[in-house]
Amino acid sequence: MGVLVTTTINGDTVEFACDPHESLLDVLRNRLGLSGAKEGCGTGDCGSCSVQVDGRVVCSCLVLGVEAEGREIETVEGLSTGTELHPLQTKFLEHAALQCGVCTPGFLMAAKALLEKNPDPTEEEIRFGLAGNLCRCTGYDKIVRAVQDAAKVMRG
Amino acid sequence: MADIHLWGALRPAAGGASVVSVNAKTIRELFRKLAEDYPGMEPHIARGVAVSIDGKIYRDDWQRELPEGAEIYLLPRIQGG
Amino acid sequence: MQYEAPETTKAAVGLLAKAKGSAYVLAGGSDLLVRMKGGFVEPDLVVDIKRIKAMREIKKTASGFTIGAAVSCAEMNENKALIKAWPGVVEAAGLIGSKQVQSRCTVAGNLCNSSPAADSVPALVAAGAKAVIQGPKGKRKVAVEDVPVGPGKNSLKKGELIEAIELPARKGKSGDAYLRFIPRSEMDIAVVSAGVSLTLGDKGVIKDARVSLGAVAPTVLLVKAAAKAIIGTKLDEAALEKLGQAASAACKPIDDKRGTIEFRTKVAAVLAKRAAQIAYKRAGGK
Amino acid sequence: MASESTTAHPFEDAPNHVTPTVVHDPILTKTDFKSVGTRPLRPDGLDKVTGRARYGADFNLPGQLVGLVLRSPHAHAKIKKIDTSKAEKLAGVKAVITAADLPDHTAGDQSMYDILENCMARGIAKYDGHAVAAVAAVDAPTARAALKLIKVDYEILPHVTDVDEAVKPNAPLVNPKMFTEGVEPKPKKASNIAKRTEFGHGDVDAGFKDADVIVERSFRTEQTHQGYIEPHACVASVSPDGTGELWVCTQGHFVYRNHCAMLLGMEVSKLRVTSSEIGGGFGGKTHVWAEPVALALSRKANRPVKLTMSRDEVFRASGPTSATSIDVRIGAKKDGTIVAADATLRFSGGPYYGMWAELGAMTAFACYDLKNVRTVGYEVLVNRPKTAAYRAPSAPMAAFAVESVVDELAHKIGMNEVDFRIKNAAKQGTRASYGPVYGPIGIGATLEAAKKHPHMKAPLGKNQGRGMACGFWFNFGGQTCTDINVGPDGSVTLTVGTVDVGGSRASLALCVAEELGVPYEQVKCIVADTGTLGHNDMTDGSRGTFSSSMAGIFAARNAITVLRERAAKMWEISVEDVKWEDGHAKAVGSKYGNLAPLSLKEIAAAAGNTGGPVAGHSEIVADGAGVSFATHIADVEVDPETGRSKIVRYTVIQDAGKAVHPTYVEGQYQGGAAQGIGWALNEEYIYGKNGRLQNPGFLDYRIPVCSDLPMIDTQILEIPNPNHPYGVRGVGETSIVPPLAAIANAMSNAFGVRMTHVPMSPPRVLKALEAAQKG
Repeated sequence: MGVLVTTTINGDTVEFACDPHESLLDVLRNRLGLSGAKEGCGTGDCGSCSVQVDGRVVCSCLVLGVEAEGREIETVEGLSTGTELHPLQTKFLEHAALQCGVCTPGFLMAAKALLEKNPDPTEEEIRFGLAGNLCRCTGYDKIVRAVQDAAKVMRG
Repeated sequence: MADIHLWGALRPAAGGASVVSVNAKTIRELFRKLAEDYPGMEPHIARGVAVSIDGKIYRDDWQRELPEGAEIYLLPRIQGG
Repeated sequence: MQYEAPETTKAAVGLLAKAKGSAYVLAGGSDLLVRMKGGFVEPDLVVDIKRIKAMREIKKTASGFTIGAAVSCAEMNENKALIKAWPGVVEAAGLIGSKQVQSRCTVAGNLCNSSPAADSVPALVAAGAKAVIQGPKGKRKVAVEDVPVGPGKNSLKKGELIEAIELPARKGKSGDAYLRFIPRSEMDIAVVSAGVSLTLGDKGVIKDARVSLGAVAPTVLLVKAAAKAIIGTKLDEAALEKLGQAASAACKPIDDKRGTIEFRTKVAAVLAKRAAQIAYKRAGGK
Repeated sequence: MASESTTAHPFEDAPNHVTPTVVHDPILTKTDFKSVGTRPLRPDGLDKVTGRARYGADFNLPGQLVGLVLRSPHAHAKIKKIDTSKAEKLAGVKAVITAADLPDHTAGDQSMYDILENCMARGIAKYDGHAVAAVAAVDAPTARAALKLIKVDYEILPHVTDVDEAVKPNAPLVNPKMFTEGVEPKPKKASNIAKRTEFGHGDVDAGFKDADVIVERSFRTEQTHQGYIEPHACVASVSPDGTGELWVCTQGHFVYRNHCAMLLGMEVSKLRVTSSEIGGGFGGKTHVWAEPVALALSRKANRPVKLTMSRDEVFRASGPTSATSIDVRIGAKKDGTIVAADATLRFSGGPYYGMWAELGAMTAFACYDLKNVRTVGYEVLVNRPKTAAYRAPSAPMAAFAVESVVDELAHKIGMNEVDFRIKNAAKQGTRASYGPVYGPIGIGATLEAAKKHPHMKAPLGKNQGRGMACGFWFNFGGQTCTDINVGPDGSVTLTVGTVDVGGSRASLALCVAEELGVPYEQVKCIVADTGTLGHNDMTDGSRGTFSSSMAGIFAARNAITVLRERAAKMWEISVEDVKWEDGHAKAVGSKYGNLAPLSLKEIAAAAGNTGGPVAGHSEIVADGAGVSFATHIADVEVDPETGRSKIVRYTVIQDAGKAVHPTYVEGQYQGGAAQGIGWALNEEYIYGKNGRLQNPGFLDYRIPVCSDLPMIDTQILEIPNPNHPYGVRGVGETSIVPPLAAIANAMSNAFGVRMTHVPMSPPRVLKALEAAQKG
């Protein structure tokens, strides 16, 4: 029943066996102990499970675990380098861009993808770029500011 | 003797009165005497009644004294989000 | 459930044709996985087409564009030539779900899913796109409007799958546009939508047009009367008025959680007019 | 009051010995701060940006099973029979339970019985989504398969889901044993009205006779959900010896412990509950749903059970807020004085008794100084999920109705809507419409600030309108228990029992650092499990920071007493000659001039020789929470052809008492406003004729996305609460109260259409615009 899958997660080669119907989210959380991605809806409507697959941000609840074969996957757990936080992480903390924090891993991954494509986005571009990530606590104000500030840092 | 103001839901238990006089020194004594004098209030008290003493609302504290001449209002023990 | 990721179209067709029980094509998965999660479908076989090279490309040819069935909407939005030729189609593809969903979803999948509210379909219908279908009996091409036959139902036969979507080449002064109505700014399913594609002749007169409507009938509609209302005009007030009337007249919507008959009928006219104005401007009309 | 340079505390002239747990009357003792009011990073932040923080579903136990719940597809149905035999026989299924596995231990406590019945239907399923059975199996596919094998024989009963339909004389009865409370003589006929309640004072009828202008309107608001992003999740483990553990996302793990222990017939001390990080609650995680079910499954299977709700289950079967129907009538003199105000409020509570209309009736006119006011509330039963609290529960709907009429009345009189409100605003000494007299309050100050705010004067664009509205929430305190433990290195652990829903650990550490006179970084705040502290009430009613900071400050004062005693021992002097200042023990008086102050670190290092570890404890009932007021300003743009609206500018002005961590106070203001905006424009429960919820997902239950909102400006006012040592008021809830009305008023100002039905979704707005055009 199980399918063997070899993939790369946060730079490490990872092998796992999963049932073909299992989502990548379930594999990450239940089989690989990577519980940073959260399940808020399971239907691609909230973005809490966002990860990158081959450089593109996806909802891991809408990807099968078996599709990960040979792909490069990045999760929130791989965002910092050693003890050094990614500028987005630093700015989310500094701007208090999180309250309950459950949407934060998804926002960080979506914001990273956004800034990789568009290093100097306008407020509107940030807002539309993050429209797939629901936050119920902050009203998004501080999230947008954190992304603006992180973009500035990343542009150097 | 203290004048105790009742909110609408308690009034039927007091024959429609909006104010009743109770001889009580503390919130605990007040609740006990209200339940004795107006049995209809008992289920409300069991469910939770808060006491406003001169505008400060006590939801829980039975020991709180009812100062002479203070304005005392009973209120539902409210819930929040 | 069996999962297969063949590397050729032929192999994919073979798997689907041989399949016993329920077989599904997995392109972006943004519909299929949601339905699996909700327990609405329990596939016996899933054929992932994303490892088929031919289906991963956008090709520009003399006769237009061929968009592989596994090309994501995000990739369409990165193709400059496609954006230049068919801005309305690309915009429509870019409206499906979120950025996360667009990384995965495909217009071929959107078409096969056969929702009357699918965002990319009215734009493809207005564009006169064709679906290239491969099956056990070989290849056939059909107009995209003939793929969906009802909500959630398509005209593909057992063993068949869409290999690519073809868009015709753009000639002369042409433009297209797609607009949808949603209550929020993003993330909603279209309550009503309209696609318009047109070509101008001399002096800004519309010589050719196609108008489509979404979410106002069991399938996406190609509204010939609406196109007729603007052909031969310079999209003046009177033409727009007629376009709106024709659009509303074509609507056969339902009341549901997303909208009412009344609202959809009225807003179909508004969107058709606005989309036509955008398309007209894009074609170089003034 | 504190002077400029010294840290005042009541122990400067303290007697030799103070009982460490003494409860002080909560009075304002400090207005000059070093730590409070700064904006440090939160202690839990790093874990939350790295994915390390563990929420409800992120915890696992060895041998854990997957729990799933079978739910009624019917709005109202008699459960004639449940056959679980096939499910039980399925390989991998370890337990199947029904209501029979949750015997009634509630001993006549009706509200707990309602919670029990809501956790698992007892004979009758009362709404679409009501739990009827549950399974625990080795994995999710097996559990899903088992659910399909449970056969339930339903007899469908007539249902009613609409609040106005439910009060009609011939409506189907949701509970045939419900007789309206609060009316005389006692009714002989059962009713869907569970209770009538009334508030007010003066003579309303006489007041209306004096009115020059009267505005009367009826309003409706649809049911909304808190929409927290994290679904309910727990892991339960019950051993055959009767002890249990529960890991759960909750706003109050002590309350969950008490509920679960009662419903399971366990001893409270034998159930240890640990609160996970919580992914939002807003009132929706204040009582139990799946947790007793998970415990019962674990007890039966003798294995740990993890139970997480899907998003569909969250919408269908957790606790949304009320749908309402409200009539408001207000009369005023030409000079702008309101002379009479009257409101009748009908609030749905699901199938159970609630106090939702009561809260609406209490809050409706709370912003105003009224001589003649009356509000009547009706609690209405419907076949929908059991209503739970949602951020300032019931106040937003009442404010929507009242603030809409207030606005219309101002314009009819020809007065500016802000001036009209200022003229009638409640102030210190005003008798609140719900009874008591106000102490110092901030409604007037927020209105004056709104009047001066640049937003009020900014130009508006095409199809744009500006509206404003006020909001009120009580705030409350409650039972609170905290510990302070000083480590051997002088670092301080603050242990609290109130769940941190939005950064309170930072705020609480700031308060304790302030009181101890040490840097914020020296205090680490943690949320303890139920085995570690005495009972704490939930984080609700905006009480988390208010109550736990009060208890934390008192615990710090008790720790300071101990620290002074230890310093006295180290110096071999009398404790009366030791004061605590700037984080140091200092000897008082010239005779000790050569004694260098002792730091917390130095005292801690010697603790083993001076009496053992240094700690401070506090247990209190934190009464005296200050009421909170806000004024919001909204600019709305409406597409006249589609009825679609967009918020283009938004400002929140609110009294915080004292903003402990201003950034997180702003966050509360912004978050509440965003929820109110979603409620105003698009969020609603949509039920079909069959009584089933049509939109149980984030696709069609439309909470605002990032691109729906503008930046949300905030202005924090600080009118100290005299009943808190630092003047703190709760700030969490009031911000959701004004947006519904502010946006409705903006639409009215832009187009002259009075929107009386929330959400003001595009079809409703378009219809109203067309009706207005037709005249």
